[in-house]
Amino acid sequence: MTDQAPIIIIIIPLMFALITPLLGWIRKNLCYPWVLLSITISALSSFIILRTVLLRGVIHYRLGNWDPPWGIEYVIDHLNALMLVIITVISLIVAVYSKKSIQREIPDKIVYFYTIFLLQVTGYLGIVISGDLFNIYVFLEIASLAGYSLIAIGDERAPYASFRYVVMGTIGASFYLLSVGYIYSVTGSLNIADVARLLPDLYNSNVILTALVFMFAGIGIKMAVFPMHAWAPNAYTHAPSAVSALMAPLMTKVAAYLMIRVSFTVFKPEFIIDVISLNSFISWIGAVGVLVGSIFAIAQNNLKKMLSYSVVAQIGYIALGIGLANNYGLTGAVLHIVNEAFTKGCLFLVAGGIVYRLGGCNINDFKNLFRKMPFTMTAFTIGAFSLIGIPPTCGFFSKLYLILGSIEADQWIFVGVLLFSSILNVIYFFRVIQVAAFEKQMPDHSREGPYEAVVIDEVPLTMLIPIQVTALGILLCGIFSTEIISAVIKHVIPVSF
Amino acid sequence: MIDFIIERYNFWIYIILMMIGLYAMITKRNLVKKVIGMNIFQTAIILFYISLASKRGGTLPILEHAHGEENLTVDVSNYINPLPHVLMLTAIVVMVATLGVALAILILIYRKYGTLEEDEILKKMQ
Amino acid sequence: MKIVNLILVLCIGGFLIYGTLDMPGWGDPDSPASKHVSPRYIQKTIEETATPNMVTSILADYRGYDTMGETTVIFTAGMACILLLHGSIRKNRND
Amino acid sequence: MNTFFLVIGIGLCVLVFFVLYRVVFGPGVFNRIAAISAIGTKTLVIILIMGIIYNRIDMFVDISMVYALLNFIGTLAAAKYLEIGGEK
Amino acid sequence: MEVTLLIEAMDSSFRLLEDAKNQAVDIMNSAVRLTSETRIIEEKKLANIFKGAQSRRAVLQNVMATFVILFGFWVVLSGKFDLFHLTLGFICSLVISMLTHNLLFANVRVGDIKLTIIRFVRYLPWLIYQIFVSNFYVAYLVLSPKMPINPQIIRFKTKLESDISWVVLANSITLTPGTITMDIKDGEFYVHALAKKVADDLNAGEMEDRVAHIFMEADHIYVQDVLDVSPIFGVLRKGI
Amino acid sequence: MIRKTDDIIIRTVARILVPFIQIYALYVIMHGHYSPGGGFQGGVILGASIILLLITHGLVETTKKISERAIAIFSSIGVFIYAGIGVLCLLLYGNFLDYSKLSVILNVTPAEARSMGILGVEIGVSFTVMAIMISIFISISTTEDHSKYDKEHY
Amino acid sequence: MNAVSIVIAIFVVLFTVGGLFFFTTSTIGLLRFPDFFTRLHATGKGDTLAVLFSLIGIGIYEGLSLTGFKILLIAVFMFLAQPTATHAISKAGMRCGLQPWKKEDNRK
Amino acid sequence: MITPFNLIILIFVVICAITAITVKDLLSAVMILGAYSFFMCLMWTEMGAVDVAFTEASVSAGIGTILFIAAIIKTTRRSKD
Repeated sequence: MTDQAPIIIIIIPLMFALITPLLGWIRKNLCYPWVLLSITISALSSFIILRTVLLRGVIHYRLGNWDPPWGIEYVIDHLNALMLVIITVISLIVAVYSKKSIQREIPDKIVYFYTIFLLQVTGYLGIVISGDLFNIYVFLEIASLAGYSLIAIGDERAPYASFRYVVMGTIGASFYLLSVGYIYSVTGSLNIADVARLLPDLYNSNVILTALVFMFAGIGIKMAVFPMHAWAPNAYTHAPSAVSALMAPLMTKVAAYLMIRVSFTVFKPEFIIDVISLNSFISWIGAVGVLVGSIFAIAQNNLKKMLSYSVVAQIGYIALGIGLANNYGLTGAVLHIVNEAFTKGCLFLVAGGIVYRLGGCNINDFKNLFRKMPFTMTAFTIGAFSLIGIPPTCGFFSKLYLILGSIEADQWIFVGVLLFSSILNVIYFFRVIQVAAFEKQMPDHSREGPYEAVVIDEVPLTMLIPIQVTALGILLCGIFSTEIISAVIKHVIPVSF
Repeated sequence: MIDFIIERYNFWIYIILMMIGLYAMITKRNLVKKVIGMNIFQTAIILFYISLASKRGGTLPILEHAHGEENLTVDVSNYINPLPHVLMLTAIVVMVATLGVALAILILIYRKYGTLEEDEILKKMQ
Repeated sequence: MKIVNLILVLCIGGFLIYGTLDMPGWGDPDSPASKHVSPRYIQKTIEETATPNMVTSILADYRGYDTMGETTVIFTAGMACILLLHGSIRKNRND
Repeated sequence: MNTFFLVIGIGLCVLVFFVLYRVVFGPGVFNRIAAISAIGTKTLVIILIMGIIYNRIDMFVDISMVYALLNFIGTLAAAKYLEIGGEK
Repeated sequence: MEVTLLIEAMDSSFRLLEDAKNQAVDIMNSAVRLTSETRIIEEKKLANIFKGAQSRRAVLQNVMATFVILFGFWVVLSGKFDLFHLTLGFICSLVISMLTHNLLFANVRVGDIKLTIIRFVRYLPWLIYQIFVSNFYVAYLVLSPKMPINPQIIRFKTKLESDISWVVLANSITLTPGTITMDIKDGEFYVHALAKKVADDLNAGEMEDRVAHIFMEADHIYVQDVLDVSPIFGVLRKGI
Repeated sequence: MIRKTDDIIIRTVARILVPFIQIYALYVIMHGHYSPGGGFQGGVILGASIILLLITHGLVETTKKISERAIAIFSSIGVFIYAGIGVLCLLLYGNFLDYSKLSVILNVTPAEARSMGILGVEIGVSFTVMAIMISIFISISTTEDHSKYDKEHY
Repeated sequence: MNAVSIVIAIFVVLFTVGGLFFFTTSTIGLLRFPDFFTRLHATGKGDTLAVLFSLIGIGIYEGLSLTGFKILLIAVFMFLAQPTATHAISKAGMRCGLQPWKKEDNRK
Repeated sequence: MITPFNLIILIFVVICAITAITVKDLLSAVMILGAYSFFMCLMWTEMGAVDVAFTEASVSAGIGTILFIAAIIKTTRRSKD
C-alpha cells in the first residue's frame, strides 16, 4: 500500500470532505473527530512519503496509468515531501485547535466550515504534490475559493476584505493560467519535467520571458509579496482566528513553494540568473517588502493586523532568499518556509486564543496578560523570539543563512536590511510583551480596597495544546535545523549552485 | 508587417479584451462592475487558449467515422488540437464557481453596508 | 488614480503584445502546441479509450484527475455559497 | 453551396451589427433586452450555418438546441426582476 | 401473458373509478357555467374528489404518456439504435417521466385526446398562414417610408375557459405579427396592436373560435384534468 | 426571485418545456462520447431546468419534486462517484483513475472499460454540477431580507 | 447535378433567402419603430418566422435524416419559447408603466 | 476556423465588452454580458471548439445571467459608473 500513499494524501481529505455535510445532519459534533481522523491519515501517509523519499529518492506516481507528458503525474522530491509534512502537520494542529474557537465565533456554521476546511487542505496538498502545470492551477483555485469563503465569514469587515481578495486572487490565478498558456504555445507540453526539458532551446524568445514574468506576477499576488500585498493584511485580520491560523502560515508558503518550483525546476536557474537576471529584481522587491511590512506592523494596534503585516515582511525574507539564488540563500529561504509555517501558526493561534478570552485583539487591552495566560504568552514569546532571530529558535538559523547568502552574493545592503528588520521586529514584538508582562492594570481610583487577585484564565485545553505544540515545533526546528538541512534541503538546491 | 499583424489578429483582440477586463476590475468602483470585468478578463484568457488550438484546415476534434473500422489511420493535421479545449472547459467551470462565490460575498457586503459602491463602503467603514 | 490604473493596464497589454510577437502564428498547423503532445490524443483515442470525441476522452481519462479537481471546485463553490448565505433565518422563502 | 451559406451567414452577421446599435444605445433596459433576444435567434441560425460550412452539422445542432431551449430563461428572469423591482 | 394480466388488472381498477368520474364530469359541466369566482371553488372541490381517484390511475397514465413522448424525443435525439443506447434511453425517460409526470399533463382539460391532436394539427397550417400573411404586412409597414403605424391597446374578454386554450390563444396572438398579448387579467386579454387593420382582424374573433374548436370548448364538453389514454389500452387489448 | 408567477402563459410553457429540457440534458450527458457535451454541460442544463421551474413555479412547488436535502445529497454523491470509481481502480491493483482495470468487473476489453469509466465519471460530474447550480441559485435568492437599506424590491 | 438536386437547391435558396429577408425586416423594424412595444413587434415575432424559414432551408439542405428532424424540433421549441419571452418582457414593460407610443402624440 | 466570421465577431465582442463595463444600469450591463457570451460562443464554434462553445452556451444562457440577476435583486441596480 505504500505505493499508493501519494494518492491517499489527496483523496482522503477530499472524500471525507464530501461526507462531512451529510454527517452534519446526523450530529454536528461528529464533524470534529471526522476531520481530525482524515487529516491524521493524511499526515501519516505524508510521513511515509517523506521517509520513502529520503530512502529511495524521487517518487513518480502516474494517475490513470498514462505516461507523463500525456497524463498527469505526481512528482515528489525532497521539497515536495517536506512541504506535504508541514501542511498536514500545521493543518492537523489547527484542526485540533479549531473546536472551541469555531464554536465561539461562528456557532451556526460548524458543519460547512469543516467541509471547506478539509477542501482547503486538499487544495494545498494538491498544489504541492502535483507535477503538472495546469493541475496546479486547478488546485490553486480550490484552495483560493475555499479561502475566499472562509475569510468572508469573519467579523464585520470580513466580506469586503474577502472581496478584495477575490478580485486580486482572480487576477493572480488568471495571470498564472495565461503564462501556462504561453509556455504551452511554444513547448506544447504541460508536464513540468517535460517543459523543463524543452525550454532551454527557447530561452531567447519573447514568449518565455513574458510567461516567466506573468507567472511570477500571478504567484506573487497569491504570495502577497510587497507591491501586491494589499489584500493580505485585511483578509488575515478579519478572518476567524482558526482560518487566519490556517491560511497565514500555509497559503503564502504554498505560493512560495510554487515560486521556488517555477524558478528552479520549470525554468533553469541559468535562465533566471544569467539570461534575464530577474533574481536581483526579486530580491530587491523582497528587501523592500521586508522593510515596508515591518514598518507597517509597528504602526498597528491590532495584534492580528500586526501579525498580518509581519507575514508580508516574512514573505519578503523568502523572496529575498529565492532572489539571492545561491546555496546559502536558497537554504535560508526553504528553512524560513519551515520556520515561518510554525512561527506564524503559533502566533496566530495565540492571537486566536487571546480573541477567545478577551473578545478583541487590541494591544492596549493586553495588560496583565502574562499573569492571566502564562502558557499562552510563553508560546507567544517563543514565536516572537523566532521572528526576531534569537538563537535556539529556528528563526536564527534561517536568518543566518540568508545573511550568509547575501554576503556571498556581495549584496551588503541586504545584510543591512536583514539586521535592521530584526531590530524592527524587536520593536513591535517588544511592545506587545511589554504591555502584556510589565504594564500593570491601571489603579482604579474610584474603588476602594485592594485590587482583585489575578485569576489564571488560560485558554481551553484543546486550544492550549496546539499552541504549545507549535511552540515546541519552533524550538525543535531550531535545534535540529542542521539535520533538516542535511537530510532534506541539501537535495533541493539545484546542482549548478 | 501588415501580414504579421493580420496573421495574429486574434491575439491582439484577446489582449484588448483582457485590458478592458483588467481596467474594469481595477478602476470601477461598483462591485458588480468588478465582477463583470472579472468575467470578461477570464473569457479573454479562454479566447487566447482556443486561438492556440486552432489549426488551418482542421475540423472538429471529434472523429468522423466512429465505430467498426479497425486500424483506421487518423491524419493528425485534419483535426484541431483538442488539449486546449479540455483545459478551457476546466477554466470555464472555475469561472462559474468564482462567479458564484463572488456574488455571494457581494450580497454579504450589501447586507452589511447597504451599498455596492467602493468609496461609500470605505466611508462607512470609518 | 484612473490615469495611473490606465497606464498600468496599458503597460500590461504592451508587455503581452511584446510577448506575442514571436509566437507561432494563428492557426499554424506546425506549431509546437500541435506537434508535441496532442497527436497521440488524436491518433489513439479510439484505440485506447473507444471514444470518438477526443475532448471527452482527454477530459475524463487522460487528464481525468484535472476533471476531478474541477468537480471539486464546483463542490467547493456550492459549499461556500451555503456557508456564506445559509444559517441566517430564512424569512422570505417564497420570494 | 458553401459559398452561398457563407454569404447568408455574413449577411446575418451584418444584421447583428445593426441590432447591436440598439444594444449599445437603446434607451432603457427594455430595448436592450428585446435586442438581445433578437441577437439570440440570429446566433442560433449562424451556428447552424457554421455547421454546414464545417460539413459536420450534426455536431452543431446540439448547440443550437441549447439556445432554443435555454435562451428564454434569461429573458424570463429579467422580466421577472423588472416586474418585482419596477423601472428605476 | 403478463401484459394481458396487467392490462386487465388496470382495466378493472379503472372501472371502479368510473362512477367517480361520471359524477365529477357532471359537477364540472355545471361548474363551468357558473361565474368565475364560484368556478374556482368548485374546481377545488373537484380536485378534492379526484385526489383519491387520481392518485394511482392518473399518475400511471400520466407517467405512461410522458414516457412515450420522452422516449420518442430521445430516439430522435440519439440516433443510435443499439441495445445499450436504447436501454439508456429507456432508463432516462423512465426516470424523467416519473419525476415530471404532473408537469407535461397537469391541467390538460381535454375530452378526446385523439380528436384534439387532429384538430390542433389542422389548426397549425392556418396559423402558419396567418403568421406568413401578417409578417408580410409588418414587412410592408417597416419598409414603407412613411411607416403608417397606429399602435393601440385593445382589450377583450375571452369566452375560453381552460388554461391551455388561453395559452394557445395568447401565443397565437403573439406569434401573428402586429399583435402582442401583453397581459391576462381575469380572462381579459390586453393586446397591443400595431395598426388598426390587425386590431380589427383580432376583434373579429376568428382565432378565438378556432382555438375554442380545438379544445372543444365550443361544444361545452369538459372532462377531467387527466389525459384519457383508455382508448390506447383498448387498442392494445384488441391487438392481443 | 423564487416566487410563483401569476402569469398563466409563462407557467404553462415552462411546465411543458421542463421535461424536454431534462431529457435533452440526459441525452447530452450520455452522448458525450460521440457528440459535443458531457457531464458538466448536461449538469448545467439539468440545473437550468430546475431553475426554470423555480422562477416560474416557486420554491414550495419545486421542492416537492426535489427537496433541498436531496440536492445536498446529490452534490456530495457526484464527486463521491467520481472519486469512488478512482478508488475502485485502486482496489483492483491499478493506479488511481486507471479505468482499464475495470475490465475485470465489466468483462469487456480495456478500451471499452475506459469508455464505460468515462461514462460513469460523467454521470458523477453531472450530479454534482446540477445540485450545486441549484443550491447556489437557491442560496443567493432566498437569503434573509435585508431591505432596511432599500425597500424597492419588495 | 440531376434534376432533383437542382430542385432541392432552389428550395434551399428560396427558404434561406426568405429567412434572411424577414430577419432584415425585423432588424429594420427594430431600428425604425418609435417605442419599445412596437420594436418588440418587429423582433419578437418577425424573427420567429425568419428562424422557421431558415431552419426549413437548412433542413432541406440536410436532407431527410435525424439531423433534419432535430432542426425541425429546434423550430418547434422556438415557437414555444419565443412568444413566451416576448409576452413576458412586454408584460413587464406594461407593469412598469412604460407608456405606449401613440400616433396622436406625434401630431402635436 | 472561418476567417470572415472571425473578423466580424471579434468586432462584436469588443463592442459588447466595452458597453458592458460602461453602461450605468447594472441590469443592462448584465444582459449585455449575456450577449457577450453569445458572441464568445459563436466565436468558439467558428474556431471548431464545439465542446467549449457548448459549455459556454449552457453556462451563459442557463446559469450566468440568472445568477447575476438574482444577486442584483438582492442588492441594488443602481451604479455610479
